[in-house]
Amino acid sequence: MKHFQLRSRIQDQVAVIYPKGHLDAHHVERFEQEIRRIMENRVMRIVINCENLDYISSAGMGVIMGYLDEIREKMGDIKLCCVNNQVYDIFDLVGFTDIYDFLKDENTAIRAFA
Amino acid sequence: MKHFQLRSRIQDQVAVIYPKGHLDAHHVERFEQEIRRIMENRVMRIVINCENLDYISSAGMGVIMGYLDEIREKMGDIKLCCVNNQVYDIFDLVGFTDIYDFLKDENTAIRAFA
Amino acid sequence: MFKVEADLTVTIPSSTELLKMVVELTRHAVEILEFPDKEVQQIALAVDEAITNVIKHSYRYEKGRDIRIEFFIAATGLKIRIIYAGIAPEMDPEAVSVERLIKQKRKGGLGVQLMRKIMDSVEYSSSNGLNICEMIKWKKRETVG
Amino acid sequence: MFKVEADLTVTIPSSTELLKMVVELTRHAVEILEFPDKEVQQIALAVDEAITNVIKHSYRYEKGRDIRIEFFIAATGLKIRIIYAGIAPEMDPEAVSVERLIKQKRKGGLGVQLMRKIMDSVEYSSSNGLNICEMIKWKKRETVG
Ligand SMILES: Nc1ncnc2c1ncn2[C@@H]1O[C@H](COP(=O)(O)OP(=O)(O)O)[C@@H](O)[C@H]1O
Ligand SMILES: Nc1ncnc2c1ncn2[C@@H]1O[C@H](COP(=O)(O)OP(=O)(O)O)[C@@H](O)[C@H]1O
Repeated sequence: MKHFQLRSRIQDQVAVIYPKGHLDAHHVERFEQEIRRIMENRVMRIVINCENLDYISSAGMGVIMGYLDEIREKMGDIKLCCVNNQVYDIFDLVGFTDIYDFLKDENTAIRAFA
Repeated sequence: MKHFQLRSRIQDQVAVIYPKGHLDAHHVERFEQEIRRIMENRVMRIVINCENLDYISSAGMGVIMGYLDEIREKMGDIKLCCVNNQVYDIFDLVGFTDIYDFLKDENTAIRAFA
Repeated sequence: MFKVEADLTVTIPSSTELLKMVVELTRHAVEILEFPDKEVQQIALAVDEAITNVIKHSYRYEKGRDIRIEFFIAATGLKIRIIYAGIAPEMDPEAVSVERLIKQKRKGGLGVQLMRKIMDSVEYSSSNGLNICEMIKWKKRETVG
Repeated sequence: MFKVEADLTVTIPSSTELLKMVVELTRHAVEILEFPDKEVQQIALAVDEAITNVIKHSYRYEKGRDIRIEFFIAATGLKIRIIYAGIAPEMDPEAVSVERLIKQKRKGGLGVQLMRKIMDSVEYSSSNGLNICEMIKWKKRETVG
């Protein structure tokens, strides 16, 4: 049984990442690699679709934080969508909800870049 | 969060019990009460619909076993239906599959009494 | 084969309320060994059965008594040791068939049988007022690596 | 308030692989206390954060070192004590805002903040080479009973 899985795709010059399951310090490397791979391909518009993300600890949040400055300097952004209530509460606790855009659905998140 | 839930209903003089979740020694009393309540109402045709039963230990199987002799003496029976693969394997390990009828769906199980 | 010290140890009070927790903990511990899913579920059930018996027979449902569960994880298999006090288990109760149990209107008698069917070895021992149930499950050739 | 001996004890080796197991075990242990669902999830996260820090900072990702987690369960609340060796934690690292962490391109710095936000008290102490992280969560009035 895989506790964490990840896939991503590109649409309209926006990379959409789909983390799935339980994202903790054990699985964070895989998540970080994906963000870096996307940035190395010079895509700076990233949507993290959290529809199937059940759990995130500060290890995962650290990755979302660590590249934001560089991404925004390069006129890009990280937006989150489809976050369930429990995970949203955690993002809210650390103050992410003041810094990142949280959108209801993926299309709105992608279009928010246009 | 309730780990085990139970409801039942009567159709065509057959009692259908719906155990749901995780049935272990902690929750077995509730299950046994229900079987006894049904028998006290002189209903001896019982279908256990295991569609939502995720787990059963020998405590739960003991209840299915303990009343069978009396029920069969009174021309009734216990039949099981909609058992998932994991739970079926456990029933099979202890030899239940030689003794009880296991049916694919609830209607077939109810009609098997007619 | 197995190390002398357990890789993972859990001490719980004798309460059936905690059975599900132990089952899920066992699943996780066993998953790490990459047993097939089906065996993971069944090993967790064997642990449930062993602990249920400790609570029921050794502690007679008395709450707050200690049960210590030790997991020994090796490449070739898994050893689970359960250490508890209370009434020592009868040695090797004879397996009674389901047919007989039903005729006798028994509501029990399947637990140890299940443990023995699931695990490759199940051994009970007692000394100095401490009882030990030790179960081993080897990894099948085709599932190693 | 809390008993002297833990109600539930788990000893795990320092491996991030086991974090999820600890999170689920904590959820179960906390559920028994009938905390609201949301708090159950968050308390489990606080334990994840504490253990992640032990593995990362105290054991520098070295595997096989012991981490002992003790749960003290009372009607009024829950105490969780984590006992470990290795490098002693710095006392009370100052909380840095997310804005600052982002400007500094930091990929960490949120764990202890989260623990403090979730729990009612978080205390670190060290003596004789053993380190202890002790966290308490009280049950709110309206949720007692
Ligand atoms: N931990 C134990 N301590 C004492 N006796 C035990 C223990 N485990 C099993 N036994 C004995 O073995 C018998 C068979 O156990 P089991 O197959 O689980 O059936 P059940 O518990 O339903 O009677 C029990 O009835 C009991 O006499
Ligand atoms: N168990 C620990 N042992 C040693 N140092 C610790 C421990 N926990 C926390 N710290 C210190 O506190 C700092 C803040 O921890 P945290 O908020 O989790 O951020 P991060 O671990 O991401 O750096 C860490 O960088 C570390 O210096």
